[in-house]
Amino acid sequence: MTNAGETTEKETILEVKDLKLSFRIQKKLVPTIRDVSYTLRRGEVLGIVGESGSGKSISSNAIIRLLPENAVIEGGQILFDGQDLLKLPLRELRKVRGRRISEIFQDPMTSLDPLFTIGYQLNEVLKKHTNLSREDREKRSIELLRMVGINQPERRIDQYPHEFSGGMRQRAMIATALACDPELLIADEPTTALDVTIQAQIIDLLKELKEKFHTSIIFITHDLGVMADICDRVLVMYAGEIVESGDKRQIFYDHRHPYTEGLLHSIPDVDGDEKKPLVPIEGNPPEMSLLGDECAFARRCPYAMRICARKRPPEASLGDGHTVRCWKVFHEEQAKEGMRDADT
Amino acid sequence: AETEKEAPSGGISISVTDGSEDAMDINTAKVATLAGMSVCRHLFEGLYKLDEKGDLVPGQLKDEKVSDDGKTYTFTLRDDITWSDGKPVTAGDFVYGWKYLKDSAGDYSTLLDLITDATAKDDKTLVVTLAYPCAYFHSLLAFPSAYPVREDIVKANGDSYATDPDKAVYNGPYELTDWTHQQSMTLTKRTDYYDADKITVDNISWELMSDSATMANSFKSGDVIYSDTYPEEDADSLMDNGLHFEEGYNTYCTMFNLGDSGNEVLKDARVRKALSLAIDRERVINIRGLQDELADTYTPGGLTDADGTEFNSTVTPWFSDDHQKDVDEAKELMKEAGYEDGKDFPALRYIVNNDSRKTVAEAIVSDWKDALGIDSITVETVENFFSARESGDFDIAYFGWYMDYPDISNMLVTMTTGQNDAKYSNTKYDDAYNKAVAETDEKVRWKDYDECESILAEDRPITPILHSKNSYLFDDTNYDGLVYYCGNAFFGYVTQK
Amino acid sequence: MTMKNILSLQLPVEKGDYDKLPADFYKAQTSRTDEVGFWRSSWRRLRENKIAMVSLVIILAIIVFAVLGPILSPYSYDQQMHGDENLWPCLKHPFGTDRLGRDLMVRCMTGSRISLLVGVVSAIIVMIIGSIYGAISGLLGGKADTIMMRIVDIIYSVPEILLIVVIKLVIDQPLTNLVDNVPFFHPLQKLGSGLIAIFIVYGCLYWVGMARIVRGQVLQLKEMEYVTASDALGAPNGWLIRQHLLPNCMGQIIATMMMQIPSAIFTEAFLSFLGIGVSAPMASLGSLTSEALSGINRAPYRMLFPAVLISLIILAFNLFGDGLRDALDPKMKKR
Amino acid sequence: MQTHEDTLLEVRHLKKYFDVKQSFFHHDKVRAVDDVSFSIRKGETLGLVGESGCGKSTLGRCVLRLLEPTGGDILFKGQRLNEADMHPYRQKMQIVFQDPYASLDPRKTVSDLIGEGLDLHRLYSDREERQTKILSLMKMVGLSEYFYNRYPHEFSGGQRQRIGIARALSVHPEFIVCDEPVSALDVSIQAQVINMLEKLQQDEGITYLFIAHDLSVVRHISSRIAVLYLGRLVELADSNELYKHPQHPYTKMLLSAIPIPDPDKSARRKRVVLEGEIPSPLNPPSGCPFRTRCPHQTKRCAEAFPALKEVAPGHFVACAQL
Amino acid sequence: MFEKILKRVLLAAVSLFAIITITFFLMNIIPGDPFMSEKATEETRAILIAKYGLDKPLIVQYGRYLQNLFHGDMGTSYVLQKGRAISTIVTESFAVSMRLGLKALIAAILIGVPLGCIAGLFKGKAADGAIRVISAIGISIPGYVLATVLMLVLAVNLKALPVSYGKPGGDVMPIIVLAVYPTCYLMRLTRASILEVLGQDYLKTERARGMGEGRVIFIHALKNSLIPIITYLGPLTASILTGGFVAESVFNVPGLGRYFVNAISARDYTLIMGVTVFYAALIITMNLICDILYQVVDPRIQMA
Ligand SMILES: Nc1ncnc2c1ncn2[C@@H]1O[C@H](COP(=O)(O)OP(=O)(O)OP(=O)(O)O)[C@@H](O)[C@H]1O
Ligand SMILES: Nc1ncnc2c1ncn2[C@@H]1O[C@H](COP(=O)(O)OP(=O)(O)OP(=O)(O)O)[C@@H](O)[C@H]1O
Ligand SMILES: [Mg+2]
Ligand SMILES: [Mg+2]
Repeated sequence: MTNAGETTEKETILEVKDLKLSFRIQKKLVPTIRDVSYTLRRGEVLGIVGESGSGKSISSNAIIRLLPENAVIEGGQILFDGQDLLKLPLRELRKVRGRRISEIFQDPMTSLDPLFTIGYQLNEVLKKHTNLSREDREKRSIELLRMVGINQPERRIDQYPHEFSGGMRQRAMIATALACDPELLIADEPTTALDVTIQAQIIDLLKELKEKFHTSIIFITHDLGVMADICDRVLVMYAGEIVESGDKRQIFYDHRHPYTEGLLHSIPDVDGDEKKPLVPIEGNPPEMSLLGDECAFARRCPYAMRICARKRPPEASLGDGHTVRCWKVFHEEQAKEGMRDADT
Repeated sequence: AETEKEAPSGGISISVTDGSEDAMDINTAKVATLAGMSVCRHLFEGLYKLDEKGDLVPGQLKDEKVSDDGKTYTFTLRDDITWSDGKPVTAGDFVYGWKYLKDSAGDYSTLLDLITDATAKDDKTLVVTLAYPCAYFHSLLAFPSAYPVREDIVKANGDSYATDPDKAVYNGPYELTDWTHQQSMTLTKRTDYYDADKITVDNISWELMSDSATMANSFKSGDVIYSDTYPEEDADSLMDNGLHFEEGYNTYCTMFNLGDSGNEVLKDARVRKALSLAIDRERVINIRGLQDELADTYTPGGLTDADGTEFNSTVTPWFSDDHQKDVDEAKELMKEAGYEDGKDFPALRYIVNNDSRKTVAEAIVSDWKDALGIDSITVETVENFFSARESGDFDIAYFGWYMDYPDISNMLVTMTTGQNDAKYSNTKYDDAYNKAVAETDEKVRWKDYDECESILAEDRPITPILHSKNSYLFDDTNYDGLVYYCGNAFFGYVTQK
Repeated sequence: MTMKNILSLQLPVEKGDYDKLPADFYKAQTSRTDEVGFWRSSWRRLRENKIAMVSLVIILAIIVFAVLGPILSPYSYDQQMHGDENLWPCLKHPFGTDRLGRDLMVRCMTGSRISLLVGVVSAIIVMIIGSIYGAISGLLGGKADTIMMRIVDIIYSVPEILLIVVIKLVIDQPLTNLVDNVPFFHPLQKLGSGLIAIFIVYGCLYWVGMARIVRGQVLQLKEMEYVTASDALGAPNGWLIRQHLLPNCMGQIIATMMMQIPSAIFTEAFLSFLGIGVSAPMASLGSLTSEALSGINRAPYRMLFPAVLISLIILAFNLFGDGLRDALDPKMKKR
Repeated sequence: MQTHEDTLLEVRHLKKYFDVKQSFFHHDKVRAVDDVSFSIRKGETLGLVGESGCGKSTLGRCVLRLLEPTGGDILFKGQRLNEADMHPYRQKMQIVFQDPYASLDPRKTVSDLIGEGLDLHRLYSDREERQTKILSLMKMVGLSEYFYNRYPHEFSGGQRQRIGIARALSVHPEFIVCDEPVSALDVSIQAQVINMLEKLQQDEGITYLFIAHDLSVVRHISSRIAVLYLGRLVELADSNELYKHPQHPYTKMLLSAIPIPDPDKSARRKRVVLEGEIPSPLNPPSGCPFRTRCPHQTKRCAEAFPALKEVAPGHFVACAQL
Repeated sequence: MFEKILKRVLLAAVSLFAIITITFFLMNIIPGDPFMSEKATEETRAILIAKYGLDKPLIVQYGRYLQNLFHGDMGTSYVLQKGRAISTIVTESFAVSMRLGLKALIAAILIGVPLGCIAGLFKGKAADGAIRVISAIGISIPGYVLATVLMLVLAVNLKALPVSYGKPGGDVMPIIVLAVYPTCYLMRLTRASILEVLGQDYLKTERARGMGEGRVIFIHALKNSLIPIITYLGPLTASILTGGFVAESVFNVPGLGRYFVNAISARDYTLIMGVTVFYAALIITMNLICDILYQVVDPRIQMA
């Protein structure tokens, strides 16, 4: 970011530049991640929100190149500690995966191999990435389980995932992800499958980690409530692109993109005494393969203008790390600056 | 004299294959297959046996006296005959053996029914009384069913008598030393056999195989020097490579069901005759390619009548020499019967029990189609052939008869009432047959037999197709001395060339 | 990373660009290119599967060979040409002739006809019995299910050869009577009771595999909310099976059926090897090969053609079945 | 609990135990719903919340008798429902499901899906009438008639959910159990469906039993809310009352765990984060099922399940501490 | 666990009983009896039938059979090995079949499963294509064709191997004939189930942890796809251990497989029963073993 803020003293750990990714579907390439760029600093929690299918998972899985077979990276860079992960040989990348960058997946029920004990799976990671002796690995495993709040880890270590409840499994997942003290943790909807009370526990756990180890976290969710709780910065994604990004307060209180606005209006308010009617975003997300050079949100946007249907808006900065991709904002800002209207 | 069993020396060892496990039965009272009998002829010996030329000669017998009426025989046994456990063979063993034969209810349990009384005068003397004088009695005595049996061994083993080497004792030139069921039997020469000097083969490894191709392949690859079976179609190529043919004493027929369950159409003698005449037997023989003889009569050749002339040449043949003439007659008959050009001929089922017979049946069915225009007959290989035929679950069936001993009665008895699956019953025929069997005057008897043939030729419950040869593979380039007798093989005299 | 400030962006803006987009602007375009219907999309997936399509072409070719061949051939399958016995493949008889002087090519054609018939009819019988039994067992659940599945287990555990031979023999006689005496069945006479018995044996035996598969599917499907929804609308069990359960197992059922065809052909060939099967002079590929076995040394070509045809049919059906299973698999379908 | 005159549905001491085979000789019972009583007034929406596995769906299905209850009664307009004769009630009571993918038969067209109820209850005289009825239902839930012959897989989650609702509406029900109808939807779509449900209620006067685990949604749509914990009803009150003055410790915990989409409020809020997970319904704790996680538990809690007490008008709580 | 096994054994006994009953009565419905032949006469048959009690009402015979069976007596063979005890025949020939079968089974597993994995791993690549084609061909050649061709080529023409079993090297061809189909089937099955598992989240997790592809496939994916393989191997083991009719008759192996067919043709009642009882017991045992294996492999599976 060009704008110097109070965050500059923090070191950048990850920089994603103009990531473009397509899927090969019936011999056609369907652009799915379109010019995604962002940076992440050490110890920061970056939230990614957006509708299902907007590319949250794909764009973050691309960091460790854990992509479906038919995915084609068409451009961009992913600089992790200055190193372009997209160019790294797979063998080297495997040393990064699990050790320096870990990932937790959405569904704790299916993300652990059901046929191996929790202990085995922890041990497997430690064996791969550390030189610890067998006893030390066992000790470390127990310690990790205890750290994520699992009672009686000595006993639990020999149990199979199905003997754990959902929340415990998710915590076990986190334990394996943290086994090698990663610098970056990608949490892909880690609480979506869980109950609110358990969700709260997991979020507290992640917050604690961030405080203790200065781990950077990419936190993917479509729950704005969770986002408000844990994130420092937020990216709002729609149809494979970042439509708005900024720090948490900018997004919640000073959002500019109509999609962000729609999102916030769609959520029922728990605390409000008066029942406010919900304002849904009408329509459905677009079919990626049918998108041309247009604003992806134009079809659902209450403020859509002619230009939106003609040209895809560029991403632009509003200052203070707040970026947005919208013609309306562009139009408003330029009008505010007293510049002449484009058509006069 | 020497009871000690030393390793036989000087002789050769051979491997042969002759039948599968299910054909093997070394219980002489029950054995019913040619292969089983062959083994028995090695392990046991009766009053008569086969010599190296294949002739019947006294075996366990030292001396034989026949009464003038030819009905009483007094046999004196040899002194030097023993069982493989060292005990001497006694006249009692024969008496028991024959009794045991009856009790066992094997296929041949009635073979010796002409013996009305058999007594052991002493250990070595056996007196036998027959119901009527019998010209072929010696050949019966050489038959495995007539061999002696040791009562104590039978009693000791019960049902499992003769099912394993140690569950029987042997009085023949060989004893059974190993029987790996389903795989092989090992026959070892007995040094205490009285005629051991003549026996040139020390060990016979009898491979038990069931698949004809496997057997032929084993023969070709030299694994065995003898095989009684081979895929029919290989006959051509084997002809100069060890295939031998011998007189078979049999008739290969097609049988019509005249019983209640049979189709009405076959009860019309004209139809039967037409079907019979339309068969191009020559072609069938060519297709088989097994040197069969054309069958113009039910009885096979090789049986001579009182004058010593071939019986077959005296009876009127069932067919003419000119097949086309027969066909024309057949067409005429069908027209009479109301099935001109096969019109409205009902669907019939022709059952057989193996692929080879199926081929013949198909050729026949095709003749019927070509000659008589009948296309509603199907051929089926049925797994439960004998029971299907017996229970009348057929319209047309394969029927073949292999004579057990060379006497024409053995052939003609099969068409008497109650004896045949065709459910053929003609009192005229029965009378003629019964008269013939009881007849003492040879000339008259043969006339009666002739009468039987004529009646059959008129009624045609069956139609003879061919007389097949017995055939086997024997490695005669390297070996010599095989004794082959009515489908039985004896290997004891085999020598290496 | 540098990102242009919004104010510094210079963009070509045309006249009227900032006007509101008319409400019906996208209306005309709402049509989606999505394929319509389950079957059509399955067919598309199948078409993309090269192996399956090649197999399909082979199957069709063999069907044409089997159905049209005998009509076009100058010979009939049971015509014995005197003097043409045991010919090697030549111009007149491309597949050669057999011992009886019959043209092997036309016999292979009718043989394929029979083998295909055996395969298809058996598969249909298996499908009908198996899927209904399986669906009922799965839907009822509980004790009924336990008992029904134990029956299946027992049928499964009896050696199949034993059952085939036993059943065939047991039904052979009544069947022959039926075929002979009831005019309706007269056309079947040519096939012989053996072949019909095989169909029945198939019906009696091989449905168990199908029943298990269908039951497994139904157990899953009946927990699906759309079944509950139908239940909530007051649908009786028969309706559920007809309208929801069976149609949704169809993919599996058809794929399993496709696999059943080669296995039926295989079994028929094996039975022919044992000497129980189709009635002569009709021949199946199985009986042609097993007959050829005895002449393998003299006339290997008699084995070659039917054996290759059997293998080809089985291969094609297997591969096609594979492809079909993939194409019909709901899991392959994107939501 | 008093019964109002306008009570549409009353549930009395409903129990549903599932037999779970542990072994040949030993059966266990999952007490999915245990002695639950409540009533629903005509035209209102009763929200039902609780954590996963606490028996919400089971309760919903028992009410419709899609599952045979182990004990208790269900009265619809004062009539006791019994299994033998549910057919007429199948028309009056309907259900909408959570999973917009699993709840529509993928082999049926939209018209057949919506028309199934019409077919089963013979609600039309000819095919034309059937079609007009289906089309009007589609219109009612906001589906273009253009979709009449389409298959469900061509639709997005929100549209599918509308089809599901149209199917439920096809038989003109007076009462609909909504089993988490919006949980699987994206927020932007979720709002569309909620708005539609509310509109239908206003227009047609339909009564809902609205099951959800998202408390903000439940609060938005319901007039009263019941809180279920391990098959037991622990609290029942007007929705505002419940949110303002939660009495049961579990309700309090649940409320405090709701994520608030507002960073400032979220930061200000004090959380009652409790340790521990929901115990297994296979062997639930004795007495009050919540006591294992409850910060205020005493000896009394282990003795028996506390009876439901009315702590304020229309506000019922089952806690021994009150 | 023990309790469950006990329950299964009880259930198995019930099934076995049912199978015995069904077979017994079915077998007796078949027309014919063991003593049919071209030469046999009515009288001799009647004697034998009476001797073995086959003239008694079926239900009496059945009762007697069960009673004897309970005492471990399966009777003696009527036809195929007249007079020998069924138990001896079955154990003798099973020993032979089992030796061959085990070798064939091991070969099938050692070749089929790894190749299936490789095919799954290289889905769509040349290796996959080659393996698929080979396996498809393998399962579409009828056994007797394969046996005959092998025999002609290897034994008769090349004389590389002996024609029949019992000679050194005589077991090679029967093993090949026995093993080809299961090997190819296993390849396909393994490939299919590996592919099924390949999209699972936990494999993604493994990769995200930096695990190599080999470990992901051969440890995690393979273990997770073992269930269908075990399901197939259960009955397969039972049938392959009891020998194949084709391999055994063509190569003259003195095994159990031939009896399935031969005993029926010969109406050798006691042998039919003996073979069936043995086979059914083996299958039931294999199923039990499979059920136990399921749990060894997958801790989630509860034994019913
Ligand atoms: N293997 C694939 N082939 C084709 N398209 C794919 C594939 N995987 C994902 N996509 C598409 O990529 C887009 C982004 O998917 P992604 O999983 O990143 O979404 P998401 O934002 O994580 O959604 P969710 O909230 O449902 O997890 C979607 O439109 C999806 O359809
Ligand atoms: N058919 C069944 N057999 C046995 N137990 C069952 C059955 N159905 C449900 N249960 C159990 O009953 C309990 C309640 O299940 P139910 O589906 O009603 O919960 P829920 O509150 O709807 O959960 P969710 O929020 O996950 O949908 C659970 O413990 C569940 O495991
Ligand atoms: Mg995702
Ligand atoms: Mg639920």
